[in-house]
Parts: sequence; structure tokens; C-alpha cells
Amino acid sequence: MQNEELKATITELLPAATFEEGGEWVNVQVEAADWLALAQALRNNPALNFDYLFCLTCVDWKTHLTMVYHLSSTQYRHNMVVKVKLDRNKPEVETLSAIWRTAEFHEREVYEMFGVNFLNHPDLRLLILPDGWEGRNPLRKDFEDPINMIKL
Amino acid sequence: MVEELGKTMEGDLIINVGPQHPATHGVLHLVITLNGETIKNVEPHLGYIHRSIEKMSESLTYRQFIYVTSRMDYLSAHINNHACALCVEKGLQVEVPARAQVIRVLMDELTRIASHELWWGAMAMDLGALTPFFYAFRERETINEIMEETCGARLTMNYMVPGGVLQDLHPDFQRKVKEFIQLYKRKIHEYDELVTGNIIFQNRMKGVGYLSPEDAISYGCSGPVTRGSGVRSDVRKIYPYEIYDKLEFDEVLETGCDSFARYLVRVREMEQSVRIIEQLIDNIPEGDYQAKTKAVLKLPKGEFYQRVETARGELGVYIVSEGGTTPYRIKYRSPGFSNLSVLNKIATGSKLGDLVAMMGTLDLVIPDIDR
Amino acid sequence: MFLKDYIKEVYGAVKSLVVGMRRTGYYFTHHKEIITEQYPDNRATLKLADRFKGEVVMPHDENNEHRCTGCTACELACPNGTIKVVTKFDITPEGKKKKAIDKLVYHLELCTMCNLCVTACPSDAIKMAQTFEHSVYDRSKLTKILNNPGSKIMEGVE
Amino acid sequence: MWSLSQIAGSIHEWLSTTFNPTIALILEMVIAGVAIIGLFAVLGLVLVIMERKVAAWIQIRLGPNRVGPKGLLQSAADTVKLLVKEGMTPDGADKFLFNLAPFVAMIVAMLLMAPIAFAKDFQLWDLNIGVLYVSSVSSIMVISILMAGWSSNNKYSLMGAMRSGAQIVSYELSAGLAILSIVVLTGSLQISEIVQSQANGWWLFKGHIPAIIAFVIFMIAVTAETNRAPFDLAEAESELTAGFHTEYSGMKFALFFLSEYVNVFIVCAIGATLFLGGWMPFHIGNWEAFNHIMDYIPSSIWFFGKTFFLIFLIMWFRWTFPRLRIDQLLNLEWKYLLPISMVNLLLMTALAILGWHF
Repeated sequence: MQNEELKATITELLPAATFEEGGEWVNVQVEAADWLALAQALRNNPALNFDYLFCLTCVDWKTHLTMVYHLSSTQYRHNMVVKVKLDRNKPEVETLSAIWRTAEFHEREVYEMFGVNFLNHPDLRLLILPDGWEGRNPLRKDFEDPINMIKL
Repeated sequence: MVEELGKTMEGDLIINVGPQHPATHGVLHLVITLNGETIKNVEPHLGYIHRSIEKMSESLTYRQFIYVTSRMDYLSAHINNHACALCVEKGLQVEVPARAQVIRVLMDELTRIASHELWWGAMAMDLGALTPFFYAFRERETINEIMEETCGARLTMNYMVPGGVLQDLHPDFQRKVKEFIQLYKRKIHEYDELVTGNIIFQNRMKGVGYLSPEDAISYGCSGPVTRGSGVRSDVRKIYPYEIYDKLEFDEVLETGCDSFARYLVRVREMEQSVRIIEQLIDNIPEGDYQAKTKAVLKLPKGEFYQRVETARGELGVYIVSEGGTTPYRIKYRSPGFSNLSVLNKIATGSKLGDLVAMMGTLDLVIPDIDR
Repeated sequence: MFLKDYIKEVYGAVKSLVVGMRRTGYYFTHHKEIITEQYPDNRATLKLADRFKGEVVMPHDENNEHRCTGCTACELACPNGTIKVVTKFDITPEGKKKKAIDKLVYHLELCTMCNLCVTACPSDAIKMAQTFEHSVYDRSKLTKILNNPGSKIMEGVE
Repeated sequence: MWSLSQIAGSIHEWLSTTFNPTIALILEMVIAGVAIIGLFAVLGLVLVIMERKVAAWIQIRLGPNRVGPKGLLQSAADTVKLLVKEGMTPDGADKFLFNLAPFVAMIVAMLLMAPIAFAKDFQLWDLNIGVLYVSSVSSIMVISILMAGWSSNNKYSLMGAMRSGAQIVSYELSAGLAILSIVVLTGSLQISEIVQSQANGWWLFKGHIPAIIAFVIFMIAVTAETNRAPFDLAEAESELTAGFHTEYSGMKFALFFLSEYVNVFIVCAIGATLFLGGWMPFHIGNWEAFNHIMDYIPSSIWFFGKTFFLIFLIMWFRWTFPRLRIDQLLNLEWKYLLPISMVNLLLMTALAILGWHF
């Protein structure tokens, strides 16, 4: 499916979605509350069939956090990007681990690196950081490593 | 630990495999719940070699951050560098000279063979056959020497730069690569004799670690792991980059869905890589090896995503740029991380001895998982 | 037939094992194939590739002159702060002040041999050497000063 | 010509003429014991260096080549290293059993030396149930492994020990049946008689195909019984780090290591005795001249030559094959080796009754 068709279909599914121009793929911005329903629709709609979540990450924009989901379809080979804006002080979003199992691991990584709380996640624990890690989240912009080899 | 797992019952045995263990090839830590010899749950604990390359890259310029990625999946260092260089080029809209493209593809494929070579040896070693490791290294060593001659290093080459490659090919490169292909063709039948055809090996691999195509997709697996389940996933074919769309090679697919299928995919992928090298080695176009770029690179504001096929699967580089000389945020979508997440799924219910076979066929490189 | 399959299975299994043993037996009897490099003993014949990246050095000519202008391009290009350029001001014969290097400090322990400094250098003052035996007992010995004591910049290098 | 039996005889004569019979007997026992311990040490050194060289050549390497001429003293240097290492006992271990286990392994290996005929008329104890003695004593070996695995208080060790228990117990069956098929032919359990019965040809050649099958099964079974690859599940290093001897270090580890190699020697010696004629020289029918030359080679050389050939075979297995999984290992025994060896025994019995062997 071409980008224009994709846009039309997604607007049909979620009229509130806004599109970001530029970039090679369709770039959708949705509200955190709408996201789970849209995700299910994207996965289950036979014309879209986005079954492959190949990248899940978060960007800290200092004023807010943005969850970035890269989706692809192994059947139609079309790609899209979904962005969900989150409140930086209390970032919360529904988990996708029931739809794409790979989200479980990636969300755990985002949880510890950015402090995003994934609601209804089956196993939201620290994955990479050592047990008992307290304090800030390493990949946020205000985190300064006490020992930074590069800036020595 | 016992309380955490929750599912544990009376009489279960919890053992820690790793961080120092001969089978994990690095500092992977698996907490395994066993019932006798049968695995009930596998729980990976990561982070022993986490260097936060993503955070580091945020304070490095677009020329500098590439070298760090060699340390992610050190066995396909060239391909990691390639992905980053491609992503920066996408942002800069630089046209890479034809010669540089061919050199890059040649290096990528040599790296892929070297990586699979090491995997093959280590895989056999996991299953208790120590000898194949040395035979694999004999071939791998010739590749390393070719790399050393042209790139100046054997493992972390840092040869790809935005706009092309760092240096031109060494004059001996073509001759040595041809010699390697000769050696490879002369020795490849040993792989079948020693390992592939061996009845013990086949029994250890067949039907072990069943991964259905649906699960492979849902868990975000990529590379030989998905292709072993019959799912097309070769980025070189589906989203071609560089000159891969002009080359003749097959995407290796096996439908066994088990460890043996994944094993066969990798062994046959080596042959395809040799095929690609044979097509290119006599047809390296003359010209520049590097496009003219500015001394200080600045990417325009925006987001750039580039995926390539490493020896382990799909590597994605996601650069968010604010228009400065350093990336605002970089995300590496490493193949190993997603491939590891499937381990619990496929290992549950099998024997402890199978776990090493499964980990072997997932081809885990721990720095790639931890980044 | 069950028995036939059974025998066939056993025969195939034994055959695959024998094939493997023939291969290892071949190497056991053919010592020409041995590929071991006897490293410390073959130092005399060991030849490393010209491009091998062992460490950064600054070549000096016979007059103890180097080509470094102290422009700090290498320091800026280095991804992890391996190179520190300490500059001083020389007085030229005409009485002008001229920037020159006092010391070019190189931390071998931090270096990743990425070659970025060498490519960044506008006057080809530094290059990669092919040495690789860097082990020392004291870490401080890995911090090196690349320019020789008393060295000057070569005539005509700007 | 000097042979081992003559040396032993002259020592015996000298001792009985010099001392009174009781003291002479005690001295003889001491000499025998010292000789066995000496043989142990020598075997350990020789077999370790042999294994390392075989492995190296198979793996296109040079192998140890620094200590002594061609690296032959490497294992002596390793022994010195192991001797001076600290003998550690982990905190949570059952100290008594933990320290006892390597000695049990050692003692079992020593006991097994008794009935082996090293050369013509050169045997420590030619008891009339020699073969039975060997197969029964060798099963005590599993106790030392279980002891080591359990007392280490380590999960890897425990799993290795349990695996090894299952493995040794099951493979003893087919090893026993293979031995039995030769006993059927010989009609005797005494080692010297078994050797004597092969004066006109080795059982491997005289016993037709059933003997060859028995020989193959015997080799597979003893490889499993001595925990060698491809059956080294008890110490599978990629699964269980080092299995039952994970916690052992220094000399206690060396004793396990040594007893493994001595066990390999013993089973190969038994194999050589049963199938390859022990110390009997190689004869071909009526080739008088050839047979005469063969007779000139001392019997001890024949015995050790055959034994080391079998040891090499086992080493060859080890450096070629991958390891089996525990369930496959037991499948192989119960579904393949045991039925085959039972049928084989039946055939062999028929052969013996009908007198079809040479």
C-alpha cells in the first residue's frame, strides 16, 4: 500500500490522527489514550496487517517524551511510524506486548532508560540496569554520567 | 530470585547460566528454572556489558559516532559501520561513488562469511565437537588478513565513513579474495562431513527449538532466525540498499522452523555471500572511493532510519537530528536483542542440553544485545 | 518394513560417523596442513600489513623536525579524547610570534585505532605505526608524548 | 631374551632365597603396589600428552611443544603445577565425602589393574573370575562420581553426577553383554585362559561378524562408561561448566583426571585382551617365517601396542563427534545397543554350540 492510501486508511480508523510531513514513511501522531485501539486496528486490519514491530523507542525532547514505533508488514512490505507524545513528569502509555510480543523486551528497555510506565505490562522490571537501580533514567537528556570518558 | 519468578514449584532447580559460562559466549546471564533436565523458564538478565552506546553517540559528531558501533556487534563491525554511514548519507543526501559502493558490499559480504564462520565453529563447540572450531578459524583467518591489509584492523575496522570508505583497496585485495574463494570452495565439503551430515549433530538439532513463523514475526526476530522459519526477511532483498538490487543472489529460506533449519540457513548464506563476491571481485569500477563531503557534517533537522542486514539480522539505525553536528538521539535496533527475547518461548519444555543448541542457532553476540 | 528401516537407519548413522572420522583422520596424518603460527619465535619473519593500525606516531626527519603545526585538528577529530595538543608561541627570526606545539600528548590506553586523527591531519604530521606489542607494567607508560624533545617544525609546513 | 615375566621371576627367586617366606610375600606385595602406582603416574603422563598431541594434530595445531623435547615433558610440568596448587574445599560442601571422592575413583582404578595380563605370564592376580571381577569393580566408579557431585553442594555438579549415574548404569549392560559373547566362545572367565584361547587367532577374526559387532558395541559402551566424548555428559562443559568436578581443584582434580585416563587404559586393555588377543602376537595361518618374526616382538609390546591403538581410537572419537543429549544417550543404549547386543549374544551362542568359529 502506498503512503497516500495508508494515510487515508489510518484517517478512517482514527480521525484524530495527525500526520507529519517529510520522511520516507507515513508518520502518524496519536494521543496516548487512542494508541492501543489504533494499534489493534493496525495489526488486525487485513488491508494493513502491520505484523512486524521492528523498532520501539523513545525520544526525550526536554519538554515532553515521544514514543516512536516503527511498524512494518511482512505481507505488504509497507512501513509506518507512529509517535505518541507523553507527559515528561508522568509518562504513561498502554503496553503493546499483547499485540506484538517483541514490545515486551523493548518496553522494558524504554522503562528503565526513560522511565516510561507501561500500563498492563506483564513483566515491567529492570532489564539492563543493575538490580536496585535508583534514581534517574540514563537516556534522558538531564542525566549526566558522573564518569564521562569523552568529556574528560 | 525465587519469589520473582513466581511460577516456581517445590522440587524445581534454579540455576544461573552465566555471566561467566562456557556456553553463553560472553556475559549473558540466564536464570533457568529446571524440573529435572527439563527447562521450565528462561529469564535473561542483561546489562553486564552495557556501555550505553546510544548515550555516548549523542555527544559524538557524525564522523565520530560510527567507530563506536563497531563495538556493538563486533563480528559484523563493517555492516554496523555501513548502516551508520548510510543513515548519515541519507540525511546529507550524498551520492556515494560507484567504486565505494562495490567496496562496501564486498566488505559486508566478507564480514558476513567471517561471522558465520565463527558462528559455525562456536556452534559445533557448544554441542561438544571441539575440532570444527579450528577448521572454521582457518578460513576466517584468511578473511581477517584481507581486512587487516586493506582496513588496517582485523575486527573493529572503522573503514566505512560518510560518503564512502576511508582508504582505497589494497593492491593485493583482489588476488587475496580470489585465493580465499578457492580455499573456501576446497574446504566447504568438510563442513558437511564433520558437522552437517553427522547423525549425532542432526539428532541434536532437528526438532529442537521450534519457532513458528507467526512467533518469529511477532517477537520481532530477523535474519537467519526468521528465514529458518520460512519468513522472508532479508533486508538486502526487500529494502535493497547500495547495489544489492543489481546483484544475483538468493534469499535462503528453510521451512523446518527448528534449530537445524536455522543452521542450514547460515551455512547456505555463506555460499550466497561467496556468490556475491564472485560477481563483484572482477568488476570493481574505477573512480573515487569517497565522495567529497564537508569537514564538519551537519544533518538537517529531521529523522532518518536506515536498516541493513547484518550477519545476525536486521540492524536499524534511527537518528533524530536537530540540525547540529551531533545526533540528538540515536537508537540502534539491534537484531540480537529481539532474537534473544524469543529464547524463553522456544526453550520452554526442552532439555538443558538443547538450550545450548538453541542459543547457538540464535547466534547471540552479547555486546549487540546490551549495546 | 520395520527391520529394513532399522538396519538402514543404523547403517546411515554409522556411515556419517565414519565420514567424519575419515576427515579428522586425514588431518591427523597430514601435518603439512598445520597452520599454527609460533608467535614469539617468528618475530623475525612476522610481517604486518602496511596499513595495520598499531599506534599513532609522529615521524621526525634527520634534523629532528616534524610536520605538526599544532592546529588541533586531530584533537577535535578524536572520538574519545586520546590526543591533547599543548601549544606554545615561538618567536620567529623576524620577531613575530608563531604558534607551535609544545607537546602532543597521546593516550595509548584510550586509543581505539580508528584512524580519524590521521585522516583529519592537514599536514600529514602523524601516522599509524605497525607496532602491536603495547603491554607494559605501568599504565602511566601508555601516555606518550609524540614529538621528540627539542624538535622543531619543518620548514615550509603551514 | 628379557621379558617381564623373567624379571618378575628373578625378583621372586631372589626375595625367597634372601628372606623368609612371609617377609618375601610382604615385600612382593609392596613391590607390586609401588609398581602399580608407578604405572599410574606414567600412564597419566603418557596418556595426557598423547591426548593433547592427537587433539592438536586433528585440529591442525602443533600441540604442546615448549617443555622438553617436542613438548613431551609438558604433562610433567602440568603435574607439578597441579601438585603445588591449593587444594580447596568449598564452604557448603560435605567435607568428608568431598575429599573422599577422588580417592575412591583412584582406588577403583587401581583395583581394576589387578587381573590385567600385561605380558606373557605377567599378571598380578589371575583369578578365575577375572572378567566378572573387572565388570563388577568398574561399576563402583559411579559411586565416586555421585559422591563428588552430591558433596560439592553445586547444582551443576549434582546434575552432572545424576547424568553420569544414569549413563554408567545403563551402558554397563551392553558392555557386559559384549564381554559375555566372548566368554561364551572361550568358556572361561579367567583372563589368562581367554588370552590362551586366542593363540591360534584373535577372537575378532575367529568369531565372524558377531565378534565384530560385539567389539564395536564394546568400544561404544566403554567410551560411555569412562565418560569420554561424545558421551561426556557428566562434565559437558558447554552445559554444566565442568559437571561433577566443577568444584575440584589442584591435586584432587588431578586424581579425577588421572583416574579417567587410567580407566580408559583399563577398558582398552580389557578390549585388547578379549578381542585382540591380549599379549598374543599377530599370526597369519601358515606363514611360518612371518609368524616367527612376530614372535620375536616381546609380548608386553604386543599388549601395550594393542591397548594404545584402542586408546587412540577412543581419542579419535572424542575429537570428531559432538556430544549427545541425555535422552538420546539413553535411547541409543536401550533402543539400539542393548537389542543389538542381545541378538548378537544369541548368534554368538549358536556359533559356539555349532562350533562354527575357527
